[in-house]
Amino acid sequence: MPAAQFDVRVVENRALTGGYFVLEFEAARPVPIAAARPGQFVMLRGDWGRELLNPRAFSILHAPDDRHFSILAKVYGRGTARMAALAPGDPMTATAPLGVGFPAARAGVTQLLVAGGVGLPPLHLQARVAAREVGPRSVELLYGGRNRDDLVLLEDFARWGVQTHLATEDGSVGARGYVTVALRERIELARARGEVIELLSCGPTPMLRAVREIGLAAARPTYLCLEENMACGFGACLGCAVPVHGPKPYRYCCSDGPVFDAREVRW
Amino acid sequence: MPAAQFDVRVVENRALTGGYFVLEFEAARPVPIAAARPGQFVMLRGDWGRELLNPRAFSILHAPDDRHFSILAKVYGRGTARMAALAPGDPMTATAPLGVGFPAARAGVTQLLVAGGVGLPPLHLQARVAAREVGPRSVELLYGGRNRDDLVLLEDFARWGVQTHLATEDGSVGARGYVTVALRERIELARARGEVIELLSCGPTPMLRAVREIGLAAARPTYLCLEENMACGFGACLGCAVPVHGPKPYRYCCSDGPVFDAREVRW
Amino acid sequence: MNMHESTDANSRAVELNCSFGHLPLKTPLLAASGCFAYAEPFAQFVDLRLLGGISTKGISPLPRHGNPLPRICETASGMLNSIGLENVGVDAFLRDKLPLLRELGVSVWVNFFGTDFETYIECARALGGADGIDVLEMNISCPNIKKGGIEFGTVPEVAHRLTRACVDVTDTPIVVKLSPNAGDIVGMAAAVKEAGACGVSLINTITGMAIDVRRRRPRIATTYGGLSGPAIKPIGLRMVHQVARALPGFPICGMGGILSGEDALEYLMAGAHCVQVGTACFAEPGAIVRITEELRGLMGELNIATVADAIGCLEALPPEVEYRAPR
Amino acid sequence: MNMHESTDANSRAVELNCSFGHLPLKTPLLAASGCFAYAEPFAQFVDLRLLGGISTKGISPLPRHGNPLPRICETASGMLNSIGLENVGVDAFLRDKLPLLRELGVSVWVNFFGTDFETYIECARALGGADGIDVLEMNISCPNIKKGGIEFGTVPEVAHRLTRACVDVTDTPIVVKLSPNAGDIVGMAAAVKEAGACGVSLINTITGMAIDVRRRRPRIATTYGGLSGPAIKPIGLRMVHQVARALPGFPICGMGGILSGEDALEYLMAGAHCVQVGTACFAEPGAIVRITEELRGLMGELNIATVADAIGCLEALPPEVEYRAPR
Ligand SMILES: Cc1cc2nc3c(=O)[nH]c(=O)nc-3n(C[C@H](O)[C@H](O)[C@H](O)COP(=O)(O)OP(=O)(O)OC[C@H]3O[C@@H](n4cnc5c(N)ncnc54)[C@H](O)[C@@H]3O)c2cc1C
Ligand SMILES: Cc1cc2nc3c(=O)[nH]c(=O)nc-3n(C[C@H](O)[C@H](O)[C@H](O)COP(=O)(O)OP(=O)(O)OC[C@H]3O[C@@H](n4cnc5c(N)ncnc54)[C@H](O)[C@@H]3O)c2cc1C
Ligand SMILES: Cc1cc2nc3c(=O)[nH]c(=O)nc-3n(C[C@H](O)[C@H](O)[C@H](O)COP(=O)(O)O)c2cc1C
Ligand SMILES: Cc1cc2nc3c(=O)[nH]c(=O)nc-3n(C[C@H](O)[C@H](O)[C@H](O)COP(=O)(O)O)c2cc1C
Ligand code: FES
Ligand code: FES
Repeated sequence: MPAAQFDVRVVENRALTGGYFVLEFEAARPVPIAAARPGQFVMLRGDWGRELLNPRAFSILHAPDDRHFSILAKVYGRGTARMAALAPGDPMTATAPLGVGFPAARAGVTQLLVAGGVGLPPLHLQARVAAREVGPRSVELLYGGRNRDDLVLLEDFARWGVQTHLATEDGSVGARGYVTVALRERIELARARGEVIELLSCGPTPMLRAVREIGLAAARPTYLCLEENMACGFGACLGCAVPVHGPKPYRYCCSDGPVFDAREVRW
Repeated sequence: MPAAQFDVRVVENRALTGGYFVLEFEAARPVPIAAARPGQFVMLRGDWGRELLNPRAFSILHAPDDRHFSILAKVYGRGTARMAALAPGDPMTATAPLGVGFPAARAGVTQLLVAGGVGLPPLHLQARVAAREVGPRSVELLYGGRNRDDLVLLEDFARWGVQTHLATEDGSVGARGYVTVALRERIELARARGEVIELLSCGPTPMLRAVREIGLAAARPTYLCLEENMACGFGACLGCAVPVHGPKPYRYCCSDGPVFDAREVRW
Repeated sequence: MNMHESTDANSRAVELNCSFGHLPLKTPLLAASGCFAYAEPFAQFVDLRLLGGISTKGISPLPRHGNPLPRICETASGMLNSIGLENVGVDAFLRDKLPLLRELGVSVWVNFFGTDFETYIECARALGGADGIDVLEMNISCPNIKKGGIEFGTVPEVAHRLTRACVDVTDTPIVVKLSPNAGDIVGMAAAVKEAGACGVSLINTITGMAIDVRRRRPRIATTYGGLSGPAIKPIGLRMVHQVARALPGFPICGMGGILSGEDALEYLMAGAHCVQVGTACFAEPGAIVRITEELRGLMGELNIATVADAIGCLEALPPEVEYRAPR
Repeated sequence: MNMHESTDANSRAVELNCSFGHLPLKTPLLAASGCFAYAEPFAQFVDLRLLGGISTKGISPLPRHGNPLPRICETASGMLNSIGLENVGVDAFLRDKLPLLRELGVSVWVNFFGTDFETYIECARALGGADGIDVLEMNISCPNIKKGGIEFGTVPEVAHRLTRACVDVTDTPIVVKLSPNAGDIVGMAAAVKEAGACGVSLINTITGMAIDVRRRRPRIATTYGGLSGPAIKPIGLRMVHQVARALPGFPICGMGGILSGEDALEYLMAGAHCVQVGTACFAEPGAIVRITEELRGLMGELNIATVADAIGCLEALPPEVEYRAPR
């Protein structure tokens, strides 16, 4: 599925708790985005003049049809700061859909979706699609944050009937501590039950490293959605190298990933 | 009167004909701007990030009190394009009042205010002050543009009782042709009447060059409000040199001017 | 005076056909090396036949895997990269990549480099023999390879010897891509011209650095990277102008920070015969096609009928009225 | 990880007192030469005693009138200037300008230059004798003076001789301001160190150019001007880091594109002992005071108690897990 570059306009900028916001966009023309897989992403750039040259990568949160999509973001630096201030009607340019997403949910396997921070969107989309196509029990969300405000869009999972395991560092909701504690417990449970599981994770790099080790130690299929600095998003700059084991020492976050098999990642 | 650097917010952005717009600002604190002389200017910079480093110079159109002032502008390049899009509440930073303005109107002298394009503001302010302090007949406006839409804020001059001579290149209002034709006629008339006159001019450089020659040829005091590229506006960068005759080959548009005696200017 | 609209009538009359020395170009706008890969990733976004030409990612005799990450970061109006000249190597290039390029009907510039004299020559020989390559663009300014590389790009005598050695092994015209890190860009250009280069490309990236103060680390794994983008345009323009003035008629391919038709025209006026667009292609894969249309429109507006009319047409500012100090 | 708030408690504990070689500084933030005139125009906007120091507009033995206009233009994240080293000359400086500076209680750096060996020496001697000058900052990188000037700033041996000659005629410490146009910045720094300079300032502006395509003219009357501002920060940082690594302990005053406390800290971490802020002062006359407070806040947040702790504290990135190619 080739990607396209196209103009979009903001339809809505919805503030959530914890500084998160959801941006909904409308494309100026139909684009092949509705079929985007969870983990695939869009490169977005605003009317930023010459100071900020490069577009920013955002996982596709949802693309209901070939003219609409949304993302979930949080202010990190200069680009996201400008995006947080966007209002309906404001223009951006987009390149999408890019990258290779997570393996699809399927009957007989429980996918444990381990999310942290702005890593939620691909797993949110994975849950949405899985609930619809395979059934809500094919996925479970394990979701960690610093506090209650960090955990957003939970109502969607409830609506889809997807089970959630929450963890906060301050204990304000769910288990106190890191989400990886919940993950270990869930893997134990699966082992005890003889359940077939896979790990799908997206979030801050320290969390992904931990998930990777847990997944490898438990010898369970583990997929990580990685973030690297990107200039292009479609394999042109070779900037987004990911160190891997394999025939070559690097593969590319944007075109070979962002989802990689944990065994492959050279961490 | 020392200048100050201060924060301002847009109170109103009023579109006029011909692409001109008036921006009204409110300062965050009282600043010594109400006493600004016509020709004095303000350096303005918006929230422009690192791409556009330098502030832009604008003549003070009006400063009713020590918290408020307005400017008249037109889109020229990147900075003014961003300013045209400003909305009430938007912040900028200002440095003002800067420079040396026009000589004040006084009884017994008729000041001919020769304006073109964005050169109107200092002469508009000169007329406002003169009408109030000396009487509306102490000044007359000679104002040229390409067409009717280029001539703005005429209603103010009417209100103050200041006589106006208009000229447009397409003849859509006033005399057809350049304002300098009207100027020559007015000087002739003054000569015939034995009237004491001075020329005060601000506008595009070709116009100023013509006004300078006319004024020098007629041996009438002639003051030109010049524009030069400015980085600072207060005598620090030495970027805004104006070639002059005199003890030194250059003086500074921002601190010695922007108003210069036409005899001094080395054109 | 800015922000003019282009007049359609005038721009239809504009002719973008041009030439770089003896080499014909459909337009003066090429894709810059390292910023267009081997063109494939762009095919989904634009009609590649609309380009004037494509300079490939730099090719070395053997495949290279590139540098550790992070490899790129953004700076004010620019970016740093330290890709490490990763490439598929000559053999894979000729086998897997060249065929697509050859079919496009645009000027194919194969950027290449070695790590020492022998590998440079080896590369020039291997590529020079291949069909469908219009120019060998010899990159002597690899800020990101460690071994000795610096001298090739900064010492005129060394550049001369290297160029001569490569020119000797192939009939394909060699354009030498110069480094802005050289203290004397004119000396470098003169040296490679003398050695038989058919032109020069300038500028490559400028060595730079950025620091993440929170982590107390460089933002690029190799500490230094190459700066590209609008930030360096004034430097690129200056170097093009210096070389154009010093070596009249010697073909120059200008680059550095081109984002618009106006930027491209600045380079032509400074004396470039054609230009390359690099960093702009990342944010906007269709950038070169847009820039081509902008250039056409702007030339029409300014009544510049052909690219040749634009090249080096810069005039000096009129002198000031003379100052006489008062006695 | 960006956009942190500073914690007030930490930043109160931060000590900005520092030193440049033997020279004490109240803060590491100085005003850059040519961007602060002789300080007077700034007195209306800020309390000048809050600065770490002030480097004056470059002084020559005789007054200079500067270049024709236009002298400045804006570029992406930068500006070009060709002021032409206009200044009041040594005599008027000592008589009219130095007294104000002396009273401020900040470090006074007098930037100076000549047009040949003799005038450099003459200038150093005349200024060196004066009371209230802490540093003579010798500008050997005048992109805007024609005569010979280039060699002083780009050939290490010439810079060595010039520095030695000036050091010999004064007891006031001489800091040599280097040009980024030099191909070998480390060689230049080593040469002037060897010649007795007590430190180096880097970087001066980079020669650049911009073209007004509508008028077909350069945007600067002298065609070329000096590029400053955030655009050049990556280059300034790289050069500071290179010199700091090559000449450990040798005092460096870093500059180029500093607009924020974070920018200043980048320079310190790269190895600068103090920094100068130039272009930023034009848009915001109070920039240095703001940057000082930002630096204090940021150091507090990062638990860097003193400037000395920040200097050169950059660490390399941890190595990657080793790759083993499959057999
Ligand atoms: C495949 C992918 C998917 C992503 N999905 C999301 C998402 O759904 N929601 C969200 O909020 N964020 C997401 N990110 C991270 C997001 O791209 C960065 O937070 C954003 O680029 C930061 O930009 P900035 O201008 O605010 O920060 P700045 O610090 O100004 O960014 C400067 C530069 O660094 C790069 N950069 C900085 N941080 C990152 C990062 N963490 N990852 C990649 N590049 C970075 C930017 O691309 C930019 O070029 C994703 C990143 C990747 C690679
Ligand atoms: C004393 C003075 C008073 C002025 N008063 C007014 C006014 O009342 N209304 C108005 O609309 N304009 C006025 N101008 C002109 C105004 O400053 C420029 O139009 C404006 O700077 C253009 O900025 P830009 O970003 O749109 O253009 P750009 O082309 O992006 O500007 C780039 C740079 O060039 C400089 N520059 C460009 N054009 C001019 C110019 N004509 N004069 C000076 N610097 C320029 C800018 O300062 C900036 O640094 C005045 C200029 C001066 C010097
Ligand atoms: C990511 C990246 C990779 C590059 N790789 C090469 C290369 O392999 N060979 C080369 O000669 N130049 C390379 N360059 C330099 C560009 O071709 C060009 O000279 C430079 O980026 C300036 O142009 P720009 O500002 O339009 O990007 C690379 C530049 C970038 C940004
Ligand atoms: C308008 C202007 C004038 C300058 N004049 C001098 C000078 O007289 N002597 C000097 O050594 N450097 C001079 N410089 C260079 C600055 O001191 C400084 O090295 C350079 O601008 C980089 O810093 P910045 O990016 O913070 O401006 C000048 C810079 C500018 C912008
Ligand atoms: S972001 Fe450019 S290759 Fe991946
Ligand atoms: S604008 Fe800086 S001195 Fe006039």
